[in-house]
Amino acid sequence: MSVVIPYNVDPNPETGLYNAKLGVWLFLASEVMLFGALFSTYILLRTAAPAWPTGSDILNVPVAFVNTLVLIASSVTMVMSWASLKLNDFAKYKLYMGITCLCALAFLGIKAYEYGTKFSHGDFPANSTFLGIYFVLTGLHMLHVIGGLIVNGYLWGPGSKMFQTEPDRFANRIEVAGLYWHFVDLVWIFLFPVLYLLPGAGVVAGGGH
Amino acid sequence: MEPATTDSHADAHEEHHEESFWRKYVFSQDHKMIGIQYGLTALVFMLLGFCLMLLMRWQLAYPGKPIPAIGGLFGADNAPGGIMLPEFYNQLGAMHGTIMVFMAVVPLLVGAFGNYVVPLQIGAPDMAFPKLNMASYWCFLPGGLLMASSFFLPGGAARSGWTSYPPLSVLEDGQTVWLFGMILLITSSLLGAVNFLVTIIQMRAPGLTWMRLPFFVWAQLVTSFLLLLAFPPLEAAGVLQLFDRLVDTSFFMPDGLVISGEMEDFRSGGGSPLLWQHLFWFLAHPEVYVLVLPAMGMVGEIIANNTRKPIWGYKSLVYSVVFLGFMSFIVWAHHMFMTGMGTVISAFFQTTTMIISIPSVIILTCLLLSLWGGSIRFNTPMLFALAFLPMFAIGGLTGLPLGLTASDIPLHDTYYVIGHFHYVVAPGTIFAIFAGIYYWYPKVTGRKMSELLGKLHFWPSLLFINGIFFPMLIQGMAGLSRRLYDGGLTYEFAKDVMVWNKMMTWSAFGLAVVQIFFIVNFFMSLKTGEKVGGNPWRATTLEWTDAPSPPIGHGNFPKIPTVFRPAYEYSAPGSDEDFTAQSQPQEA
Amino acid sequence: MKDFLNLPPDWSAHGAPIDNLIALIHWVMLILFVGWGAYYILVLIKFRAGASPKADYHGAKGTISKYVEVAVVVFEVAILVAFAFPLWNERVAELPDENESERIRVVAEQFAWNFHYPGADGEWGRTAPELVDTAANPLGLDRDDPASADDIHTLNNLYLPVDKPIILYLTSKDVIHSLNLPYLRVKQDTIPGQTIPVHFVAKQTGESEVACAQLCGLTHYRMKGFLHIQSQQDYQSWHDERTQAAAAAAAAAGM
Amino acid sequence: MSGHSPEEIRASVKVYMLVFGALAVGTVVTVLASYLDIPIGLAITLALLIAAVKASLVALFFMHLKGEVRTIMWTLMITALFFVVLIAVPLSGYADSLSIQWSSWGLGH
Ligand code: HEA
Ligand code: HEA
Ligand code: CUA
Ligand SMILES: [Cu+2]
Repeated sequence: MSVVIPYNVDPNPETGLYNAKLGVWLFLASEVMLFGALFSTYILLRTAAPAWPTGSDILNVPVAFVNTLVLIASSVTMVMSWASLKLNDFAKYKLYMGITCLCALAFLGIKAYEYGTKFSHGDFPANSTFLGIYFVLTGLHMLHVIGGLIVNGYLWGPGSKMFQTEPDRFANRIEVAGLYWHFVDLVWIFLFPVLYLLPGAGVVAGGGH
Repeated sequence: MEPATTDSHADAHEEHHEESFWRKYVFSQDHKMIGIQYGLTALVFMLLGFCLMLLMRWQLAYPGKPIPAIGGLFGADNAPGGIMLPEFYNQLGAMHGTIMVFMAVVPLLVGAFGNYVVPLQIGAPDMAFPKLNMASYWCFLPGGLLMASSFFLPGGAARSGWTSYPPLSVLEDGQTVWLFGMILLITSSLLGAVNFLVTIIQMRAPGLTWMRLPFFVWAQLVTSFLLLLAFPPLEAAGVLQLFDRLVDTSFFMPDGLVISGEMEDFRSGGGSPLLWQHLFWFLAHPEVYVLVLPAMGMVGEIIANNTRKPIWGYKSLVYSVVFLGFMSFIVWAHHMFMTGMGTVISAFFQTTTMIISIPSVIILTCLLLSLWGGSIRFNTPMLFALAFLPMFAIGGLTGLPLGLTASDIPLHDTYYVIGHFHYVVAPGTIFAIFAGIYYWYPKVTGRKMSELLGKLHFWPSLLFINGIFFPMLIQGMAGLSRRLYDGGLTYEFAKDVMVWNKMMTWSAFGLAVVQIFFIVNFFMSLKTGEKVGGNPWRATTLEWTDAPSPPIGHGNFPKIPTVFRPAYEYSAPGSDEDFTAQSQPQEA
Repeated sequence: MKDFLNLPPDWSAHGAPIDNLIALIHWVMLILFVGWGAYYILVLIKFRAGASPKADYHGAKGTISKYVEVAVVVFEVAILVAFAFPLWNERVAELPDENESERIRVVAEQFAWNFHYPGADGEWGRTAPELVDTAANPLGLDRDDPASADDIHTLNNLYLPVDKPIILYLTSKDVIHSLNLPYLRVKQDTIPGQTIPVHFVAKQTGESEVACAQLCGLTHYRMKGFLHIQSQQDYQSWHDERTQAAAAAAAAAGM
Repeated sequence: MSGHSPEEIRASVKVYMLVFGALAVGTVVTVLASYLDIPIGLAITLALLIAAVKASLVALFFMHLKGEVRTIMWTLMITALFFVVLIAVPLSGYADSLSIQWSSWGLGH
């Protein structure tokens, strides 16, 4: 038997929220603290280090620049897919959500290429605290992209059947998935300048090892 | 099981098909079943943590003497000839702490009591996200089993203390499994925290305004908030430590490390050992309030019920709990006073530490004043709840000298600290858990536990537990260090307080023996316990007044109740009964 | 007033205020606990169901509890401002003049204490991790540095002069340890990658122990050293002797 | 929040497009700014400032934080506060310990 959980679809009049929306915001709050700890690590390691490299000397800025645009684009198509649903245009929804997923795939492909070149150049996390935190931050972010891709892919494909039966609930799902997806984008918006663009300081010793 | 009327028979039959054994008992989405799963699992882990402690206590009282009877079971790697090795002792210490905190007490307080009681108390049919709830248990169980199994894996269990300070933890065996286990346990707690917050914020029954919430629900709300925001940094730190261990990064490893004469030149260096401590204690201080807030909530419920009067100062209690939750995020560095802390930061953390004791004093004061004017029933749950008060007071008060840097110098890392926090978690929280089990047992099973066995459990437990922990304060004051394999035998300066060790250890064994009353009572009462009606304690809150005991299956309430009154309307003027249900309409 | 605490003997110049602070807090704790405890027992007897069959809906009145709470606040503020802050300031921010103090490097390792005295020139020789050799050169001392010639190294034995400011510079080669000198009211973590100064004056000669207070691995429990607080003359002759011996050994090695 | 009328949705689609443009421009600007030859403090501030603006655009418009309900605003504000504390304390702990040298080796003068 199934239990009817209140405010699963319609907002609670007192808070103005349906459950999943509050849930995902709380989850994002915890994500803020997760990445916050890693940013804290970055700042402390950098402050304590006698020298810190300039990101662009080690990392590939043009590639990351393209990736940033890809992720931003996917954020826009995500919000557009939600708007299309609200306008009852299911075909458009499919289109935009499809693009979102393709963008996510593109982002992952580009990231994999970047990792690949790093590894083939012998740039491993153990080489410096800069590379260490670079791999942890971008790696964790990549896991979030993969998670988002799985959810969005489901909502684009098999999950979209729900639109026929419970359109409101489905639109909610898209909104919630969107909140998460925008957050992933938002994290990258900080990662890009912090890792790739910020100028370093001091003379970095050695060529890596 | 319930006799079904012919009318609903077909229905029931269908349900039966739908809810297979697996769906009903294993992969259940019903918060009550999940609560029971959490409870039983965590009790088993608690027993394990308890047994590890007994082994340690044996070694502390009789260093180098073979463990009697079972000494041969641990193998030559751990205890050749039954004599415990230092590496085994260190594993026992680290795992006792980890198991008790993350696998026993938190899952009991939040996973079991929170899950079972909160939706019932707020008049909700279930948690907001039943599937997530199930997922959270199914992260907890493998996490816990992984941790527990680490004793049997090559390399053994973690041995760097539950605090896992690097560089040691990066170098020692067993830590990788610990880290993976922690990541699972943290994930489980985070899922649970989101679920509790949404449930409490969104799904309170009509009329159940914030100031009518049972105090226990408030405590769970704040607790969930602490888990939500404090755990992620430890998760991040755990990932970083895994990197340090598995791919030789240097997040926590500084320049110029020389381990047993060998330079660690495969690492880049440049990391900070203190960074781990910040990230760890950013969680672990809020965590200790996670260990005590729900316990306070339960004690509040039980005291109101058994004094037959409203809790005194409900509002101050609520504000204090919220304030305590907030403050607990900004006191963590009081665990790091001896790491070379400057004057400004230490002044900040000493001040916040003193501030955070104020809401605790207010909470204790309110609970104590609630007794005044009551008509006190001394049943087993009440005895445990009453004992919580002075025991928590000892634990809390001994926190004060630790909270000042100067007085922390002689006390830091001594048995005084061990005594301090065990007073809050063992005769404090564990007693509150016992109180909760005795109190809500009839809710879950429809039967009461035996009062006689309960009292046989309570009185000696109270005696023995003080016999273990009070001497710790004495030993610590004399300077005896914690985490010593030989209990301090190497040193001269604390010789004269070592005499306590035997008495403490025998108290611990005594404590173990009297737990048998509890275990027997717990299982026997399932069959032989006195059958009771829906509301055996004559309580006011919804879980008793509006749901049968045991509650109906998934969905909880025959009809979602509406609330008209504050939580603790006991002995209200003008009422014939000495309690008035929250759901009883006010007369016009 | 503080004997009931049974703290270890105090041989340091700065220990008395710390002990007094601990005693003061414990007296207040005791008063609070006894006060509340007496009330608690009284209430349990007075309001047991047998004696008080009908509960009073309104319960306790009066404002004593408010006063107690305020008193606790006032006490805590006073203790912070009057004792805790100044005491800690004196501990970490007011290092004595280096030229008038005896300065010693303390290098912890699993599971021993290395003490590195600068010798007659008052300067430590250069040390470096790549020079470390467990048996021959545990400090990683650079023998080519002239300043190292007269440096004294002792293992697990800390010699100190009485009545003279002492600054210990604590560090570790491997994991975190903690230097614990219970009789001198000194406890400070030794952290690899950092060198942390600790200062004090011993006001009494005697023999005592150096303990490690931080879990540092297998034999943490046996990471014990010996503390020798000597009269200034005895210390000086010990110091001279060791310096000369060190210099002679260095000269011999140089040949 | 979810009860948007079609007109409102169409209006917000326009906003989304504007925000998209702004984000793209912002990305270009950050990269260009990183080539400016300015003092390091200024460069870091500038890069973080641009990132903050971009992030706020995403949060305010894509995530509809603009006009979001109180519960969420409070949650986020408290989170932001603890986020700051988590970053500030380890850092200021580092700065506060003046007498500490950040090396195990070579205390020799
Ligand atoms: C539930 C757990 C819990 C709780 C509630 C507390 C509460 C407090 N703790 Fe404790 N603490 C721990 C668990 C807990 N602690 C643990 C596990 C450790 C060790 C970790 C490790 O190193 O392994 C630790 C260690 C620890 C330290 C570090 C010590 C060191 O390593 O040197 C400090 C220092 O400030 C501290 C302070 C405090 C303070 C000020 C409180 C305050 O919140 C207490 C406030 C309460 C009161 C002041 C009592 C008030 C009541 C009355 C006055 C009423 C009297 C009533 C009657 C007599 C009936 N604690
Ligand atoms: C919640 C946390 C918690 C709890 C409850 C306990 C409970 C106890 N602990 Fe522990 N302890 C820690 C957390 C906890 N501890 C931590 C964090 C450390 C530090 C580790 C480190 O150094 O890293 C520590 C360390 C520690 C030490 C110091 C070791 C050392 O420094 O070398 C000692 C020594 O005696 C000790 C003893 C005890 C005792 C006697 C109990 C007893 O009070 C136990 C009381 C428990 C019960 C009475 C439960 C009985 C219930 C059952 C058995 C369940 C019944 C089961 C079923 C129905 C199935 N503990
Ligand atoms: Cu060195 Cu403990
Ligand atoms: Cu704490």
